[in-house]
Amino acid sequence: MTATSAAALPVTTDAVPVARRLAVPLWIGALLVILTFLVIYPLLMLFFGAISDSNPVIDGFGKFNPSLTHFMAVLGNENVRLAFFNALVACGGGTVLAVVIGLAFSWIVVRTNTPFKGFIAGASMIPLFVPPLVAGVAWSILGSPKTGLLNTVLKWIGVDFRFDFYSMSGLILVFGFYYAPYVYMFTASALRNMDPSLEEASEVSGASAFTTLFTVTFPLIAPAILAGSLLSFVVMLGIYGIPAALGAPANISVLTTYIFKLTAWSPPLYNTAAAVAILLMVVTAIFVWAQQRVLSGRSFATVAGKAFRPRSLNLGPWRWLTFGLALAYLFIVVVLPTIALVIAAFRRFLFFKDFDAVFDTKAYSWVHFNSIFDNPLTMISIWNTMKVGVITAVVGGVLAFAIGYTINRTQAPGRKIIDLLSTIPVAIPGLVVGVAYLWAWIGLPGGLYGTIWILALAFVARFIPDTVKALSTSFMQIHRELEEAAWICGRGLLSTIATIMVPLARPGIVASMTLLFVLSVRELGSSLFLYTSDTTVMAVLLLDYYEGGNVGKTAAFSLVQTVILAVLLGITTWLSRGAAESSARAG
Amino acid sequence: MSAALLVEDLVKKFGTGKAAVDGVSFDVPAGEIVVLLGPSGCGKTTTLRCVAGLEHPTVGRISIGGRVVSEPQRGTLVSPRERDIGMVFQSYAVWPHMTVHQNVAYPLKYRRKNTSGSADIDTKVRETLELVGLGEYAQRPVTSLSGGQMQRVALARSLVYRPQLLLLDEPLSNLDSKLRIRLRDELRRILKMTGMTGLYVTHDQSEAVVLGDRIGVMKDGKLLQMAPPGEIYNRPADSFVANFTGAANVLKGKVLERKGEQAVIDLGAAGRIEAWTPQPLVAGDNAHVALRAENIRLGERGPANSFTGRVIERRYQGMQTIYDVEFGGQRVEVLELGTAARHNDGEVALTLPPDSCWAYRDEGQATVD
Amino acid sequence: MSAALLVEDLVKKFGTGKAAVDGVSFDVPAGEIVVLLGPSGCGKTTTLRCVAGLEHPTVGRISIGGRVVSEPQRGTLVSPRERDIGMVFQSYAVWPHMTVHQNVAYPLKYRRKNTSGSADIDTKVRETLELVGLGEYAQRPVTSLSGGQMQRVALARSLVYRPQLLLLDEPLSNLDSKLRIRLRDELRRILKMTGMTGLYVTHDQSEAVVLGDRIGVMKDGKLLQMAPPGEIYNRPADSFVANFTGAANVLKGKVLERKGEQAVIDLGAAGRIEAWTPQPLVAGDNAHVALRAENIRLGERGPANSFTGRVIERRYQGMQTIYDVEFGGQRVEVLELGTAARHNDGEVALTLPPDSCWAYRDEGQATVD
Amino acid sequence: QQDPFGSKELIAAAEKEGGLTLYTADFAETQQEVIKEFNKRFPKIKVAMVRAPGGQLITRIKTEAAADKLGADVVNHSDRGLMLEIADLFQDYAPPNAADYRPDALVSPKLWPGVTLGWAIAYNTQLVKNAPKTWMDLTKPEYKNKQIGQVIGPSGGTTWTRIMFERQVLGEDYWKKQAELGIALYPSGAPLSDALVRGEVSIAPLLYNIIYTKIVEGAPAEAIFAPEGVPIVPYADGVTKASKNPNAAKLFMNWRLSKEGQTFMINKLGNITSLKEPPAYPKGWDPKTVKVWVPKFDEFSKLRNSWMEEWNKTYGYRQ
Ligand SMILES: Nc1ncnc2c1ncn2[C@@H]1O[C@H](COP(=O)(O)OP(=O)(O)OP(=O)(O)O)[C@@H](O)[C@H]1O
Ligand SMILES: Nc1ncnc2c1ncn2[C@@H]1O[C@H](COP(=O)(O)OP(=O)(O)OP(=O)(O)O)[C@@H](O)[C@H]1O
Ligand SMILES: [Mg+2]
Ligand SMILES: [Mg+2]
Repeated sequence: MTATSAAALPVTTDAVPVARRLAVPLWIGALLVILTFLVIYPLLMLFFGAISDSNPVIDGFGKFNPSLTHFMAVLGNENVRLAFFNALVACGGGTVLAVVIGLAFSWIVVRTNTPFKGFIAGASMIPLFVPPLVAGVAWSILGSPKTGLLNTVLKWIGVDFRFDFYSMSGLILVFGFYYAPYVYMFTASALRNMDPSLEEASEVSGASAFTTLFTVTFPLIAPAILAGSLLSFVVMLGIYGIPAALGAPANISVLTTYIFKLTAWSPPLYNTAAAVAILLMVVTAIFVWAQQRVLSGRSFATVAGKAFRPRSLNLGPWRWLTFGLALAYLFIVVVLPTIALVIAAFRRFLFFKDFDAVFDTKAYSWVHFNSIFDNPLTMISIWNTMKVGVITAVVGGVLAFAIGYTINRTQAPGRKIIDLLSTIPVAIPGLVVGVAYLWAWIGLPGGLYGTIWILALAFVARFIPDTVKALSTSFMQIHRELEEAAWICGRGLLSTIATIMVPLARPGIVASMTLLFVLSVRELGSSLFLYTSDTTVMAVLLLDYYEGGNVGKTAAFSLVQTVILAVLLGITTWLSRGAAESSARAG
Repeated sequence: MSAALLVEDLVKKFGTGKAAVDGVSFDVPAGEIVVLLGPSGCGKTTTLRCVAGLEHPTVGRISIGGRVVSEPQRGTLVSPRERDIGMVFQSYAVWPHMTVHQNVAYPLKYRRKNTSGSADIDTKVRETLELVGLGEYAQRPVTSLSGGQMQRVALARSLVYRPQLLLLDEPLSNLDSKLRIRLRDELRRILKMTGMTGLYVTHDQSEAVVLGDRIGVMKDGKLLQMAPPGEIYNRPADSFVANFTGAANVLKGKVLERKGEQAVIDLGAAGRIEAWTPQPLVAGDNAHVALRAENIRLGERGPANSFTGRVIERRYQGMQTIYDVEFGGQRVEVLELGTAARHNDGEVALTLPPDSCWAYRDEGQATVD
Repeated sequence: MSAALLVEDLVKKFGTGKAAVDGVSFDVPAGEIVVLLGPSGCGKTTTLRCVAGLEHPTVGRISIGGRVVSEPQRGTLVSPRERDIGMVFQSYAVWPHMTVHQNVAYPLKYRRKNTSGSADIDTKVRETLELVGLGEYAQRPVTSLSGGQMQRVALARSLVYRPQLLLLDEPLSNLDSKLRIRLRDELRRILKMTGMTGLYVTHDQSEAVVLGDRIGVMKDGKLLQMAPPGEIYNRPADSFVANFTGAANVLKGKVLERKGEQAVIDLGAAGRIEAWTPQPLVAGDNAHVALRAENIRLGERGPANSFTGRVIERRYQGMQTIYDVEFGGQRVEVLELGTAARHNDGEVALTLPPDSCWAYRDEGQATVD
Repeated sequence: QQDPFGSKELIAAAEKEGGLTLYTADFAETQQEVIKEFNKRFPKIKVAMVRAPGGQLITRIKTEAAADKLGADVVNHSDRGLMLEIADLFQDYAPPNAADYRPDALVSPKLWPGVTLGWAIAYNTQLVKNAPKTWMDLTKPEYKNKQIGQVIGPSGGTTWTRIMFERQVLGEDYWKKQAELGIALYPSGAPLSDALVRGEVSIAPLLYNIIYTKIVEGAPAEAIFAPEGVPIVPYADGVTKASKNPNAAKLFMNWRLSKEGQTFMINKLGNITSLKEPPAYPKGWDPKTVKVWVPKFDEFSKLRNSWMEEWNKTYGYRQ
């Protein structure tokens, strides 16, 4: 191998093996095929439905006669416009509140010495795991103007004020409370990655802590704030359960409840629903585009090249105030609704003559739980839900890893398209996804329809954006050169991923798989069309109880679901603790 | 406009571990520049941040311009924004979402005392930007600047309100050597021109020497010596200071006798050597003699400490050449300036001027990492 | 075990912009160390990454040990793992989830050629860790090491499988100056001991001089000169190289005559000066003469280029003193070694040895940032 | 003598098939009860169930059928109009006691009223002092300000039957008079019944079976059948052509339509029946005073769109 003069040596050229040269196009092709199957094809079905009178499955494409009547009908219908307006107000207001709460939380957790920060950080993510329908039901039990528990309490202590959560402001409050964690996720990591000396420079310049917050801190993490608020806005746009429970009694309809109505009326108007759904997607797309416009051309890279020490502000006695605020939030979003659910689940009937009736022990019993576990479907649905959850978490986790890696870590052509395709589903409401998948996949040869897998695949498609985004952030924290060093050491791409990326990204992977699991357990909209008698899942059963007008059973079943989730989450947290510790060393 | 800084018995403990700063006392008269020098982790940054008020001292008193700003024993603690100080951070910490002008105008806008009009602010910002040579860059976003320009923005931002005291935390450590040299000279020029009091932290001795009126050498949270550069270099108080400031050669021997601050040390086969000593050595003590590579005269035979050695290796380093010379079993590095080597391998005369040889008691910690 | 590297007409474009590397050709004979030196953004890292195969060149041919590893025109592209190279990254890139031993053993475990047993692997890892002085740290998690120790782990990892070629990308830039000097000497020692071919990237000229058998100076993606350090310093090919390698003094004048590579230049009031020139200057050209501060002899009157000047300022810099000297309207910096100043303000003789004066055509780009 | 549920061969064949799948738009729990009762007699036949709201169920059936993957053996659906549209999907079927059924409860000879529901007036006993006795009472000013709750007109066939009855029997201006009181609107009967029990509304026209089980369990509610008439909603149930378990499906239908099945549903679930001679009556049903009202099917379809629009306008329901 020793060479004397490089120039004098004869040149030998090795041809690159064909297989390796084709690897990248094959890989990208495979991802594109998967995404086409999961996203594009169902969307096309939806689109065909929206611009024609026909059901693409029933009538076939032969009878497809395009007409814009649905769009025209939708655009011309003042009720759609009203629902649209309501949706914008409710979700806009909710987003503003979510940003306020989320920002406050990330500041408290990242930048202050508030006691029990770890606990606060963990607990503040709980709302993410509460199915919207359960949240809506719980808040209607608490905040109904006539019979709400809160109002019963107020009446009892003799205060004249009454809460009315059956209103636009009620919707905004509940939206804001439950979707603050989305904002928190983004802003907390941005704050953590910001060099604290940027803030210290402002303090030394003579600005007060408050001025610093608004002139330096928030402007600097603006991209994260924007991204978080956009995501929470879009997710709120697609939520059905909360406006169904709180908006319907006040006759406030938003786009999702409107879509649900269209599909639930007889005869159902799916083509119109598809048109409204497309409208929803267009709105979402506009917001995403606007966000990218605002951010493009502005560089927010904080200048630091060296590692910095995290800074925590010593609040002195004020830290008990921030602690109190955090507790108040947790009380509102976790404790109160849980109390409401527990009362509802154990009480035969949710009728309170006055506040004393709450403590009437005779009114409490296990009947709802008994009848739930009497129902043979309950155990089937729990079992199915676990299966679907695991399949979704594993398949979705692997796919999200593949996509996230391709987008963030390679220069492969076509990765932009993959990025786009994997973002689209965020904009489609679950109910519509269900129809789209039904239309798209029922006709496929093979036994997909009627199995657990079709549910799992629909969930994978639906939650791929959330998972890819969550994983991407943990990829970005791993320095590129760690991977390149392994290549240089003679390892191929796959083994590098296995020995370097996976161990280092483990906390992120565990977190996103947990997220997937939880989301698929609580997902209702897309299940409704795809489950069969053998594949009933908990969410469907929950809706059955809700639609059966049985708040007691609904609450009892919600509690069962919550307990199962809590146990599983406990296990994964315990599992990922080891990972977190090893990553702390990595930091 | 400029104010004296007085630090007395400063102690700062993080958690339960060893104190990061452990009883440091020094003063900086108004208008003077003091540099804190020391290896990584010795507590320089912590000291500076205590002075700024960004870190709360555990014990000790800090006064700026005669006013006590921090004395935990009495519960006194003035917040950073009320100390009237300027600070240049190691990472510059210029705000990437603002233009150069906005960055520099920021302190003026948000300080309580300067309630000057916006025209006034403009004038001040312009003047300060001229001072640091960025007059034409006012409207640029800071992110489009080079590292050196950003550093000047950070400097301008801390100068614009004419604070009593300027604190600088390794502001040059991220730059390449050419830029570093230019900015360090400029920094001293600007500081002296504005007559500000300065406290500068670095671990680079050449920076310390150029910038400081006095240099304080720190180790493990303690201030070992504080003196003008010449004294630090020519009369280091102990072997750590000597070694850290570049006395790379160590000769081991035994003290033969001592007269005043002068000692004669037996180097074994090599013979005797005369050295200056700041410590009360007595005959028979193990001692080591530290001396700087550039103070050894090669090819010269002086009146004292003159030896004959052999050049073992020559290393050419661009503007200088390093010779490894052996004499009587001792091995020293010698540095000579110029781009061409002047001595060949083989026998050579060498003189170790007694004034630049310092003897210390051998405590077995001759080297620094 | 070591292999020659040949880079021919390498071009690398990112997107549609200017080429980051623009037609660079050089070779590194087996066992030699070549250093690429240049200011930030000149394309050093990109060149190195092309050699490693981490970046795909746009045009050009790269051969390692006679085997073409990259030739885009013919579609040849050998993946990094098949190039048999070692690389030390600027960020070290040690894997935080492994111990020191696991980090170093990694390349051995997964390399196809070394299908050695695990006992054999252990031996090799131990040897290499001894070599870099980390023998006792094998079982420590890497995250518990200091910066310098991590750097040595990275080095050990790239040495353990004895690659043909070692690539190093500013591996010392994150360290403080004392540690940097120590590691740089150690690095050269280890490289020479193992007889490896090395390509080293830096923007620090003192590092380049100490480490490199040859130095290549880059600017804007182009290789300006590649030569041994002495030649780079004593015969820089153009004014950028001269300036970047530390010729801080520039005298402006007009060419009077030229004989061979020798030119006589009129400096106006100061008189005439003889200088060496690598460029075909003709009488009447505007020229500037670059020369290094340490090559000017103060207080000496040599046979040629001898002037009388005035010391305007003295700056004491620890182990050296800088004098600003004025003569005939020209101003030069002079550097003199030693910890005590030898000349006072006022008249002084100075000699500018013709060999160390280099004249270039004045293209209005005398300074480098 | 023939078994009331079918021939011996049918039962044997059904038991050999061992199971069937029921698609229903009725409440899941109610149908669970029916299935349980059925299994008391035929324990070897497992009944699997898919439940979805009416409109969504129809879409599913249509789509599955088009893809040749219809999973249902028996479909149980409340909207006779929608079921008639897809009557093609069902096979010819008649129960052994076919002749006992009212002809006006059938829209097609293939589709049978396995379930028949009737509208009652329910009220919360803790909140209403002066309980309503007739449909006309629901226009009385004393019940104003959202004390009365109602299911929205377009929610489906059952509600459409009620509001058709209101207009045809109680008078052209009944809607208007009632709407002026201020009515709380609910998307479907179930949440409305729940709201009634919780006290969100005090009075509501409800399908008797929804409130019946709650009353039995002890909820603070009561329901009466009004003398002006009880609008009844016969379901349209059928056996699909695609059925893989046709015998089990027929046996299941036979049992539901049998006297035994209908009696069970009346007594335990609060249903009514479409049998000409009801084998039993629900509590509070006086066969002498209470008249059954069945909509004429041609009007049921013809009037629907225009009347619905009017209803929406009158009650201020934004579609
Ligand atoms: N916030 C902190 N929490 C715990 N320990 C700290 C903290 N800040 C500093 N220390 C410790 O105090 C000691 C001194 O740190 P300091 O930052 O002052 O060193 P330094 O002299 O500035 O070093 P360098 O040259 O590396 O910046 C170190 O051992 C460090 O680990
Ligand atoms: N991935 C990339 N995409 C686009 N431009 C790039 C990329 N990598 C490098 N460049 C550009 O190519 C040029 C050369 O970059 P390179 O990293 O090789 O510089 P360098 O000499 O290593 O500088 P430094 O000393 O700052 O590390 C720079 O202008 C840089 O902006
Ligand atoms: Mg520091
Ligand atoms: Mg680089």
